[in-house]
Amino acid sequence: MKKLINAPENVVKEALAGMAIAHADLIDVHFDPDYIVRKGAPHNKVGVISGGGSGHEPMHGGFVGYGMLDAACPGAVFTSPVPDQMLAATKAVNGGKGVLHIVKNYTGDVMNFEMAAELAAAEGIEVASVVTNDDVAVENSTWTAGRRGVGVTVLLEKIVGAAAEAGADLATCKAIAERVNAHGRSMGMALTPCTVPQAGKPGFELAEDEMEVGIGIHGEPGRRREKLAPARDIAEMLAGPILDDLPFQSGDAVLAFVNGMGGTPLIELYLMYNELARILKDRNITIARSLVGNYITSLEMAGVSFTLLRLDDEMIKLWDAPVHTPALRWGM
Amino acid sequence: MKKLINAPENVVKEALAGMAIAHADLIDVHFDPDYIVRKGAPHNKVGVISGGGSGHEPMHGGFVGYGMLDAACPGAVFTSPVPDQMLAATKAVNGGKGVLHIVKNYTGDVMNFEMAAELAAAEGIEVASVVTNDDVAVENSTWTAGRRGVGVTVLLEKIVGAAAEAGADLATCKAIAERVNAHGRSMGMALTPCTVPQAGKPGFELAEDEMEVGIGIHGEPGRRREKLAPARDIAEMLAGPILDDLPFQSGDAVLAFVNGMGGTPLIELYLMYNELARILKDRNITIARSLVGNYITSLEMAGVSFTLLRLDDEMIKLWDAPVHTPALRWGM
Amino acid sequence: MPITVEHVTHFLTAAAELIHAHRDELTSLDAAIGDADHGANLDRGFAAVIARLPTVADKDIGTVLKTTGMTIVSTVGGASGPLYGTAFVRAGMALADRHEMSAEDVVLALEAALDGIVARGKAQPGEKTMVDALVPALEALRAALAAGRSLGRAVQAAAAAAEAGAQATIPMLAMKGRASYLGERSIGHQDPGATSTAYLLRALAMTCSRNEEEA
Amino acid sequence: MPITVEHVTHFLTAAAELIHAHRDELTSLDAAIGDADHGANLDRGFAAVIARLPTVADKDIGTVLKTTGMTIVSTVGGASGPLYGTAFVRAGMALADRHEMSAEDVVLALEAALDGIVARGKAQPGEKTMVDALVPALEALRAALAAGRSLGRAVQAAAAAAEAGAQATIPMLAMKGRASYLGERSIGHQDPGATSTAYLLRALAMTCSRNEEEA
Ligand SMILES: Nc1ncnc2c1ncn2[C@@H]1O[C@H](COP(=O)(O)OP(=O)(O)O)[C@@H](O)[C@H]1O
Ligand SMILES: Nc1ncnc2c1ncn2[C@@H]1O[C@H](COP(=O)(O)OP(=O)(O)O)[C@@H](O)[C@H]1O
Ligand SMILES: [Mg+2]
Ligand SMILES: [Mg+2]
Ligand SMILES: [Mg+2]
Ligand SMILES: [Mg+2]
Repeated sequence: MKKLINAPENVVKEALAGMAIAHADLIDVHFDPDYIVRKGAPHNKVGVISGGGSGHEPMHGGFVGYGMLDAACPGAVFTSPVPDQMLAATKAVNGGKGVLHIVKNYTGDVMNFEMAAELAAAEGIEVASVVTNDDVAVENSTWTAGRRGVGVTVLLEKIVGAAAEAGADLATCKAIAERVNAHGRSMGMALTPCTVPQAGKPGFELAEDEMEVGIGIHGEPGRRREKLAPARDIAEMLAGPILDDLPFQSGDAVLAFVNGMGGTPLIELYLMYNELARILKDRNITIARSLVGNYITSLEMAGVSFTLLRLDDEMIKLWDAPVHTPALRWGM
Repeated sequence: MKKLINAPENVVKEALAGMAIAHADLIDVHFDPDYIVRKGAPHNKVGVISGGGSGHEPMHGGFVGYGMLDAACPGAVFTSPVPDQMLAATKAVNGGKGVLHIVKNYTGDVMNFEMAAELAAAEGIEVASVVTNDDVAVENSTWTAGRRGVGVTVLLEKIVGAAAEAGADLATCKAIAERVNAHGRSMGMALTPCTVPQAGKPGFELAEDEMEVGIGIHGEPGRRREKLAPARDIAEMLAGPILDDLPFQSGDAVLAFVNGMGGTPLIELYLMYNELARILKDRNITIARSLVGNYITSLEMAGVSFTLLRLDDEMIKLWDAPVHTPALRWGM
Repeated sequence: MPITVEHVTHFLTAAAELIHAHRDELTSLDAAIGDADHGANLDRGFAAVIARLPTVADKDIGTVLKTTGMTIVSTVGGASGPLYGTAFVRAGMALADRHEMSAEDVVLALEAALDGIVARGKAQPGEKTMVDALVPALEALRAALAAGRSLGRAVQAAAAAAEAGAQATIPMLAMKGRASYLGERSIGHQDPGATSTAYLLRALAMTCSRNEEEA
Repeated sequence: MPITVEHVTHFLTAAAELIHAHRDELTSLDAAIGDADHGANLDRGFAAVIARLPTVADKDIGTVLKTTGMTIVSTVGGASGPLYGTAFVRAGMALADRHEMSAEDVVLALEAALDGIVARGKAQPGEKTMVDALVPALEALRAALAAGRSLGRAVQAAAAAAEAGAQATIPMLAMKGRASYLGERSIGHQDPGATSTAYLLRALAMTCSRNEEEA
């Protein structure tokens, strides 16, 4: 295992300590329970919090700040946080207008957030939850744990964060969040595995000419293993199921999000974006907004995911609204 | 070789095509000769251009836009661009107030920029050049090609870009650029090698327990190979030579830049930042500004570099000034 | 000899040791069909439980078990944290204020634990989860006691059934938790949560058997 | 038989083929002490030269060489682009308007090429660069001609000297270019630029020899 770390069990805390110093103007980091909270919390607005396992940086801690999240709760690497964290974060950001929990659809995340929400409710805080589940790699999910929440989570946090900042109430925030989730779809693939520090070895092994298609964001194997293919074929493999699932239609305006899994350089992401743009053009779908970079990652995994979000005017307005966080910033 | 590409010889052009679509609001991409130019060029100010081999993304193309570069010239992967590119870019951004060339100190870059500057001068354009050479890994460089230009280049492009945007003349821009270069020092290390697409195999090989210390940004081996070490020891190995070289002194205020080599996830960069912050605190050096992320990379190489820049008030003001490029954005 | 708080403490200590010893195995199982954290998760949780035990050593069995559950909820995370946490909390609620417990109480506690896991996780038997170890364990326990076996023997039978149940998850298609995302590829691997449940039952069997040997 | 434009074209074609055939070798040499692009750089440049040749086929030798140099400058990049580009441009300037060239002209052209490389790159012999192949090549050429050898034989001697010069870079400590950043670690590897220079000389020797065989 080759990593820039000291001891595997201290990775999360030490990285949080670094974040706290690097972004002291934007965030405070609270330890035991661990959470990252926006400077000056609570604010006079709906509080928006998220959380999940660590190893997906910049998500979620990198999205805490003006116009996005009020707090983020980082668990151990790939392990959903515990209710104590979400409870403490919920209390810290509750400005009296209620708190929205943004949860990715994984059994652990859902259960831990649920327990926190119950505890917060017991303390008289109004909590609403939205669960993202945009990963089309998981088919026929009716009888299982359902689809995973992946790339859409990033877009949703920005959009609902802007709504909350603009004064939307809790019910409205929840409705917007659900609309974003309902109109977004994602799929990802990996060229290489990644290594959970405490596990010490990669989650799976791939030959030089193999890739995993339909992966999530936890270093797990994907839906299937395939021979390595050119970028344009990989782009088809990911975009096809996404487009067919919603389905996206000729004339749609979308936000096209090409996301790196952590170890893929920007030059490859822009190349993949070029392939995606070509596919969308062929289908007469307009790219109204785009995002290219490593935003929801699996440690050092090499790979890419596509997320498409069908936009409406309100979503565009909220996407364009000012945001100031460690990882996303514009308009201020 | 595992990469998200089609054919090795088309990587640069296809990535540029993707950038052009993704950032159509900020930049235009010109092909043959290849250069990325700020929308609406030329502007009524000193033109600031840079360039170098591809594979270092987001540098330089990701820094084209308001308050930073007016154009960037991308060569083949790790190959400095040709004079035709810099000549065309220089003409495209020349608003009549002259053009500053920001060149990293590599024989190829220096010679190709020199030839372009001669050609531009022959066409009556006033050109000034600054050569960055901040890499302290290269010692006793008097009789050799000198020190490499690395991390300071990013900071310099931001700072001098702000000065040009604010109306500074060519001589002033050059003087500021030289001051930044003179007060910045860097050093880097690699956990893994990287593969030039056209070469098809890694530049060097490293055992599971080895690292290269004192690398540049071209996938080349470093000054020495060492046993893998904990983050805190690696931080000392990099920060020590940097601090001693300028030398930085108790009471200095610095910009601390922790840069990933492309394949290192943010969680490790923040952890390394935490180590650097500790070292600086011990020496009574204040971190006035910081930057953490993958900004000047070597394809998918895993590793990190530190850059420290001793700040003065003018540099801080220029650093804080609004910037709007694909990779760096604030204040607007 | 009835089961006392000391026995419960002994059980939890044995459980922590077993989990710690099998940490890498649990993580490897989770790497195959999950995210490679199950061993580290439970090891962290049980270490926290052991650290907390002295603060409740003079309390009743219900309090010890509830504290165990709450500690697990607060330190494990992931799916197994709320599931095992709820299991222990429910078992503790079933034994509130009790300082001793009989064989029947052990059954009651395990039933409450299973109810808690199912209430939280909604898994049916056959969906490749910890439920597939706990359900046969409980059946074996009831059957052995009905057949007149001692508690020690009966819990040993339950532990054996849990282990068999864990192994029986190998050919199953996962329908719950993270492994379900793998679809068909989840087949052929043993479920990590069922495996850790089998270790917990083994720890319980060790405690109950020792109790009988001492008697 | 004097050297004509056709011979120069033949030389450039042979050079392009040799570089293409040894592309991976040049890249591997560059990977060891540089950035693994020398083979791809020159292959791209000479392919562009070959594509451009038809547009100057009816021109004088000076024009062909200058066009070659300018094409290399415009397509190669890196250190070798300006260096080889300047070499060819300077050689072309030395032979401006010439349609034929003698043995002495070949010496003149190579001297001009070397001057161009040194003017651009400021390398001294012994600093582990292409200069370490070109300098001995030129010395061997002059010596062979002075000893009364035919041009074909003399250029063959030059090519052999260039190859020996390239090999002699192995123990050298790099003082110029990217390899200098490696310090002591540059020792023990053959310089890629010196190696490509040896191939260019070999291509020239092939052309001059064939010319004599035809004569
Ligand atoms: N809905 C569920 N009901 C019962 N057990 C479950 C459920 N979902 C997951 N599990 C159990 O949890 C185990 C995984 O635990 P762990 O790895 O700690 O959490 P995570 O899956 O969040 O990483 C699985 O092996 C399975 O036995
Ligand atoms: N200053 C110089 N003078 C002469 N030759 C040089 C000089 N610098 C570099 N070279 C030659 O250039 C070669 C490298 O060329 P290439 O790999 O194409 O460019 P780069 O080093 O920019 O990647 C070296 O092997 C060396 O022979
Ligand atoms: Mg997990
Ligand atoms: Mg190069
Ligand atoms: Mg797990
Ligand atoms: Mg090279």
